[in-house]
Amino acid sequence: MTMNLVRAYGDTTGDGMVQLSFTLPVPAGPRAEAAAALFAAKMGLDPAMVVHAKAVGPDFTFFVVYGRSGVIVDLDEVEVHEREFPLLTAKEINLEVRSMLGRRLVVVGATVGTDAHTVGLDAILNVKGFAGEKGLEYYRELRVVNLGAQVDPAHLVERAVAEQADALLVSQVVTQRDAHLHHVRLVAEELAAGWPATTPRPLVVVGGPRFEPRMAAELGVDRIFAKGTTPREVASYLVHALAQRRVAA
Amino acid sequence: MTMNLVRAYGDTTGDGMVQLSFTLPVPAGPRAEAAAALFAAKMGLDPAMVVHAKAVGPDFTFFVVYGRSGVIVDLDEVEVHEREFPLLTAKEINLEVRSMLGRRLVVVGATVGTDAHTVGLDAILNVKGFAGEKGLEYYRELRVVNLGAQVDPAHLVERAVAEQADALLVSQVVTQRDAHLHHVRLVAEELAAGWPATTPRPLVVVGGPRFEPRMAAELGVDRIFAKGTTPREVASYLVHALAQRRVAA
Amino acid sequence: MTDTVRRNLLRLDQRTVRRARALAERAAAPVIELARTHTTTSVERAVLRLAGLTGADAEGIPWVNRLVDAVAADVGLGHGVALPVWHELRRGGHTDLAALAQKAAAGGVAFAVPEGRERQSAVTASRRAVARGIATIDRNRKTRDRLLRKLGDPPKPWIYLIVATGDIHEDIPQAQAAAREGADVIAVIRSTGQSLLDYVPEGATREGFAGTYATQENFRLMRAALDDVSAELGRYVRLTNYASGLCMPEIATLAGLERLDMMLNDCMYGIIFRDINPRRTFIDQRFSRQIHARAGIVINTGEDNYLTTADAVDAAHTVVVSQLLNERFGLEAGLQDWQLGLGHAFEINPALPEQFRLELAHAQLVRELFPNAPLKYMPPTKHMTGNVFFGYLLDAFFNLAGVMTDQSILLVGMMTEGIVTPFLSDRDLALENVRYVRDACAGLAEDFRPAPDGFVATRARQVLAESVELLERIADDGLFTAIADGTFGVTRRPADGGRGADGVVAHADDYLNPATELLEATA
Amino acid sequence: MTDTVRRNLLRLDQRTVRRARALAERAAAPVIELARTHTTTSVERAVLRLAGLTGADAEGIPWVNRLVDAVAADVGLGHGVALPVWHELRRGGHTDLAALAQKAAAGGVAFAVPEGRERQSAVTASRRAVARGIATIDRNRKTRDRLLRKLGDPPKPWIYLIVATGDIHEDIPQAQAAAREGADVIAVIRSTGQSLLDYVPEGATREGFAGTYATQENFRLMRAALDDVSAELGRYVRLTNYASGLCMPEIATLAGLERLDMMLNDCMYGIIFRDINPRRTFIDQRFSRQIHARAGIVINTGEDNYLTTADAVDAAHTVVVSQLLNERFGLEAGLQDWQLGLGHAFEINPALPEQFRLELAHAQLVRELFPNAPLKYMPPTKHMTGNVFFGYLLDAFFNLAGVMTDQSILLVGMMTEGIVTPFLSDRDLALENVRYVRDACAGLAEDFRPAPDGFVATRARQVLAESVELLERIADDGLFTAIADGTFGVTRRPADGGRGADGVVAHADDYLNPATELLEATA
Ligand code: B12
Ligand code: B12
Ligand SMILES: Cc1ncc(COP(=O)(O)O)c(C=O)c1O
Ligand SMILES: Cc1ncc(COP(=O)(O)O)c(C=O)c1O
Repeated sequence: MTMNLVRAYGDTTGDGMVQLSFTLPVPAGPRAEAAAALFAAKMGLDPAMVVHAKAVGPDFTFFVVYGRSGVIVDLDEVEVHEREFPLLTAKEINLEVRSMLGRRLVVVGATVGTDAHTVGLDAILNVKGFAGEKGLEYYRELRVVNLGAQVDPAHLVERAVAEQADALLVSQVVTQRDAHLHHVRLVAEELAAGWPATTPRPLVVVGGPRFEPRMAAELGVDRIFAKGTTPREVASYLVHALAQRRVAA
Repeated sequence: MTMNLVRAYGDTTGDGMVQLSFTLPVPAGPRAEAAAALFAAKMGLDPAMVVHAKAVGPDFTFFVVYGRSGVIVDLDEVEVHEREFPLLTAKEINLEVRSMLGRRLVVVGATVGTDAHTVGLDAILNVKGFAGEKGLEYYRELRVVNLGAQVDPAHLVERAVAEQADALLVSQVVTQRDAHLHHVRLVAEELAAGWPATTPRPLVVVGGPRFEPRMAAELGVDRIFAKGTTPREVASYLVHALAQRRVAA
Repeated sequence: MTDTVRRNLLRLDQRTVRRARALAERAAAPVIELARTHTTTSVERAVLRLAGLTGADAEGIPWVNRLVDAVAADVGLGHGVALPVWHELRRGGHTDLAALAQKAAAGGVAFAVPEGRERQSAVTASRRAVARGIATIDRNRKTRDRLLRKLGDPPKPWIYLIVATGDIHEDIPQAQAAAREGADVIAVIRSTGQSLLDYVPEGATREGFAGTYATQENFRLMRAALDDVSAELGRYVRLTNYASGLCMPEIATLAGLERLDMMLNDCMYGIIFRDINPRRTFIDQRFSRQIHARAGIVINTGEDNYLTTADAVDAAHTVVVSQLLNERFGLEAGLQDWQLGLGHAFEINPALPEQFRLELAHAQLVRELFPNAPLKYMPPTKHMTGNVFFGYLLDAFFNLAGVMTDQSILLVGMMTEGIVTPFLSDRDLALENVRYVRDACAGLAEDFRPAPDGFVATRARQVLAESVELLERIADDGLFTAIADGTFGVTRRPADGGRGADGVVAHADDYLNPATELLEATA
Repeated sequence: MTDTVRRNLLRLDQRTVRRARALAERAAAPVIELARTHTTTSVERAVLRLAGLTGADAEGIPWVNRLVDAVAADVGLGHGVALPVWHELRRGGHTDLAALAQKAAAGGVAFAVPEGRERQSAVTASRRAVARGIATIDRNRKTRDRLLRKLGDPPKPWIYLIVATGDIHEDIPQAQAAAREGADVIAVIRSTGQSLLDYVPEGATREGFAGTYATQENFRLMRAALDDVSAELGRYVRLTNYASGLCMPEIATLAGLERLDMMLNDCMYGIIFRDINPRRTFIDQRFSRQIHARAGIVINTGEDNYLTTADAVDAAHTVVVSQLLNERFGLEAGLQDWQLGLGHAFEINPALPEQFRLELAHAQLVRELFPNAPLKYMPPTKHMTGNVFFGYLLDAFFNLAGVMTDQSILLVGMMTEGIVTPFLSDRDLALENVRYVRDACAGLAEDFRPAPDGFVATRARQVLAESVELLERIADDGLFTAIADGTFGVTRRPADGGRGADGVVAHADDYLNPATELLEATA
């Protein structure tokens, strides 16, 4: 094993031990436990110890399993989504915007679709901010339009047109049945349909606790921010991405 | 999907959702989280959500992951270790022994090697018993010699020879570094070496909470009992197995 | 649990308590006056539902919406729908309300407001029709009482569990499983977005997001399934849904018609968390509570939600203020104390020193302020991280606080809060958690004796004092101003912003609402 | 935590308490007399260790064993090893003890018991040699005191964590990680089987089963690693091991020599749970405690173990009785109250109604009976199933009971108890659990006021009464009889059964033990 191959660690290097729990739609009993052991074996646990089995109603059984996983991760293989832009100070950001645009950068934010969670969006936008950092409203050179929650994607695009937005900030917290992906796709579609061909398209920045940042391209958006994002990261990104666009243009 | 193919059940049929936790020997940070996601992916979770990551000292990170497992278990494929003998009453057992042997059946029990746990063995042997059933000492036609804990395998075999044992009952509770398997193999070896060629070998019955009953042959013993075994099961098995031997002989 | 022991641990100053109630009454008065003199589209639709109008058009828009819209288009809603509708019903010789609605939707009817004897006929006919709906509600209440007597009412705290698959046919077995495992109350969470629909969907539904649509048929299916399991278990299992959002009055009505037992129903939740117009909400909540009062339904208010957007220590007094307001609005609408399931929550940051004792102080304060209310205590959500082990522990301390302060309804926390909608196994584990705490600590409340000037009592008194201070401001400046200022849940909602404002209509002089009349007559 | 509040909640009858202590003294007296008049192979080996003899032969058998065996073979052990050994050392012109031991092992020495002036020389020489070992112990004690002053002693309850990989080089990083996460005491669990070895292995070891061998070198390595981490953290992290089993006196000695801070050390554990001969154990424990007393080591007794084989409710009084006996034996051997880490445990079946309050009653009783002892409270093990979520919860209630009853040392429970030896992450999660309970409920003990005749106080008084009753029987019939009857841990151990009986030797008239002499002179 080179230094970069790692296995799970229970209490000894290389022991590969993991904990697993799941429910099978099988009535409790020896058959269910054997099925659970097989399930765990198929997940690569060998040995797999079914250490707890509990009937959940007449038709289901819940299991806790411990076992040794054969999985080896090559750390060199791991793709880390590294921040592709420098973190700037508020001062630098304001300066950049002024010198780049000669006007305030316009941000229109909303939680779209049926999602009514605004705390995350507000954490990024409101002056109050998040994790000790002030939100985008605090930046002199940013103009923030916060549309709140449960905004119809079409309405968001309309407002973005009206405000001549440089960036749309879309928040999505509910992920059940992939609601977040669905809503983000709707925004992308509405933007394609509703944005005037004459002006450059705004950046579409998406955020929420359960997003996978690597999915941006797939969803047709520019950048995805996940759990724990801070306002300064977002502001720094905006400046960086707009600058890049100018270079490209 | 036929009726016998099952997937894990989170809150909807077929959703395949499972919970997983493990530690990787990687310092906390984005790289560790990505490694955890890859680890989970390699265990077949897709999507895999790393919902918790916590540094454990400078060199390790603990993760909780939820995700959809592709594993499908065919219930027809599941091998259940079914009881291969009928459960008898104490009366039936005593009668069988008397008619079969014409004398009391001799059982010598011990926890062998470095293992000092006797509660499980005592649960099977002592009159007090387990789960409301009396232990083997209670059976008039069984003679029980309980050697207690931390018995040297060689000593166990010596005593078994001296007592003219029909069955050895070996308990093993400590499983770390496969201590239980190791100790059981020692008993099998000592028995092979130390038992007089002239008399039929006693049954070797092994028990303990973390045994896999299907491993009996591999360990060179006659039967393995796991978690939750009751004395009556053991007594019924003894009668059954001795009867089978007589038929075979 | 001896009540004498439980109810006076904090030595609250009863004069302060009385003053707080008087201030709440003063603050609520102008809002009640508003609600008495206005109606909304949803109130009017509820009247039609009581009169038995069901079903929807091909696009799924209910006939009640079609009919109310048609009336509004012709004569406005200031007179209420009853007069024009029953007038037209007789005049046009329509077979029934459904036929009328269809015709009206097709544009084939011109509504008018009857006067004189025609008015009298319309009044009588509409009263008779609506009375049938109310009779159904009364029957349901009797059925519930009978079942409670026959099957037995579980002791408090009631264990309250959520199902939220989005599919009524997955919800049902999950709810039954939960009941078998010990749930006393089942809540079917609604699909995201339903609260902003200005109509109630129809039929059995399988496509909700993170919740299942509230429909009359879903109500019926679930109540029937729980009746089965109640009989099986020999314990009446209650059913809850949400009389909240733009259709609050109608959903309350459907709850009464289908024998739901409790309803989420808050005087301000829709305003703050759904950006519904404040006036709309205050008018709707009054009607819905009159229905709940009649139906013997326990309401659950939503103060717990404030602590998800505001800090649970800083904003503790806003919870108490809102509870006093909800109490006042509820009593005025005819609810009894035993129907006031005032909400609060265990949402203090677990990293705060003495967090658990602070929670005890808050919970005990609410218990002593509202000794006869079936308080609903909500588990931690905001500080549930993805660490399911720690989450399970935090839920246990929530359960413990609930048991130690004699809460009435415990919403059972889920270790996957913050991750996914609850798994079947989460619910099972959560019940194991509650059961342990409830049984192992059964009498622990007896041993809980905060010192008169100790940490717990001092904190409780401080929260009460802050509540009185805030109520003074509200009584002076008006509740609408307070809401606009972001007092509740640090969310600002101006009085004339928000959704559904156009559904608010002032009563004309001849406004008639046969439902309100009947409900107020007997209240 | 105000002591006045904590120490008299149960209103125990102080006369009953005094009577219990008097009975324990009576029951212990004949056993102490036995220990004063007998020695064991391990006691004699410990003398040689104090005199500086280390190392082992090619098979790993320590020179101390070789030398004691050689002496025993020639002249028996009734005179102690000191006389024949130092006599021979001078007479034979051996360079040192090690050289002598090697020669003796090879059969090249014939030992004799010196008399008259020769005896006097041997006495003086052996005293001088042993005094050096004791001086090391004294120095270590001073070092500990200095480090405690310099780095600071953590407040109670001390968080006690176990490492048990079997490999000292895996144990060290795990112990350091645990310390960084908040552990105040690290216990290195021993390999299964070590307690029955009649010698102490040598050197750093990597091959234990479910625990790591207790060796002088392992002690040294771990203490050094913890000194590093203590300096890093600015908090002195204590180290614990097991002075238990057939080598109890020697391991105690090694602990003193390597500055361990606490030791598992019980007067009966080896008898009951390792089937060690009762006399052997009682003799060994007295010597080991004299060492511990001198070394300023806190002992931890093992009453918690009884509740793994006996029922925690039925046998609650056997725990108290054993604690009183351990206290008596300890004080007689020179230990101070602050060194008596009496053990007890949270082992009541969680399915039992009021389980938690019963645990509170037991824990508070022990707290009040031994107000100045650093009580060691053990987490649930027997009722830990494979349900790690529930296990995590049960551990939290254990922590809570610990905090509410002011226990001094909390052994931190692991959710994988009953499954595997603790994972690195288990320990981390367990510490998160303790931290939450300790901080969030910091002052909760103040609010815990069991009613004088309530459930908790009544139960505590009942256990005390049963303890007195049992002590009466033991004082009358003898402790050996009680042990043979299965009084403790429902395990019967006859006085002359068990391992190591052949290592017990009655003192001859001229018996000399320079260590005991020195230890008793200053005790
Ligand atoms: C607060 C809360 C509420 C409040 C919301 C109040 C409000 N005004 O927002 C109330 C009580 C109203 C509520 C209601 C519901 N909720 Co809710 N709620 C939560 C809760 C407890 C906390 C969420 C939160 O505020 N987090 C704090 C913020 C700061 O974090 P964040 O959102 O992750 O934001 C950060 C990043 O993600 C990122 N980010 C977020 N958005 C954006 C946008 C951009 C552009 C960028 C750059 C970054 C960014 O930056 C932020 C700062 O770092 C969570 C559970 C939990 N513990 O997480 C459940 C949760 C989100 N709710 C949930 C549900 C299901 C609901 C309901 C649908 C339940 C129902 N059917 O009744 C309702 C209805 C809401 C609806 N229609 O959407 C589920 C969602 C499940 C899922 N994953 O699908 C959760 C996870 C709870 C659960 N069941 O486990 N909820
Ligand atoms: C009680 C106990 C002790 C007691 C033992 C007292 C005694 N006289 O037995 C004491 C306190 C002394 C003890 C000590 C130690 N213990 Co211990 N102990 C336990 C505990 C809490 C319960 C075990 C028990 O009694 N179960 C109840 C019985 C009835 O169940 P059972 O053994 O499974 O037996 C049933 C079946 O398995 C079967 N069965 C068992 N044997 C046999 C034999 C036959 C022939 C048959 C047919 C059936 C059968 O039938 C029984 C009835 O159904 C477990 C944790 C747990 N919750 O399980 C740890 C546990 C077993 N101990 C453990 C350890 C590591 C130790 C120590 C080694 C720790 C140390 N280093 O100091 C020590 C030393 C012991 C040693 N040298 O072996 C670990 C083992 C880890 C592993 N899997 O490897 C456990 C799992 C705890 C943990 N860390 O999680 N322990
Ligand atoms: C009073 C009240 N209504 C409704 C809801 C649910 O939200 P929705 O309006 O989306 O159904 C809640 C939140 O739990 C609530 O407390
Ligand atoms: C006093 C005492 N000694 C020793 C042990 C450990 O057992 P062993 O003797 O196998 O090291 C224990 C159990 O934890 C104990 O309580």
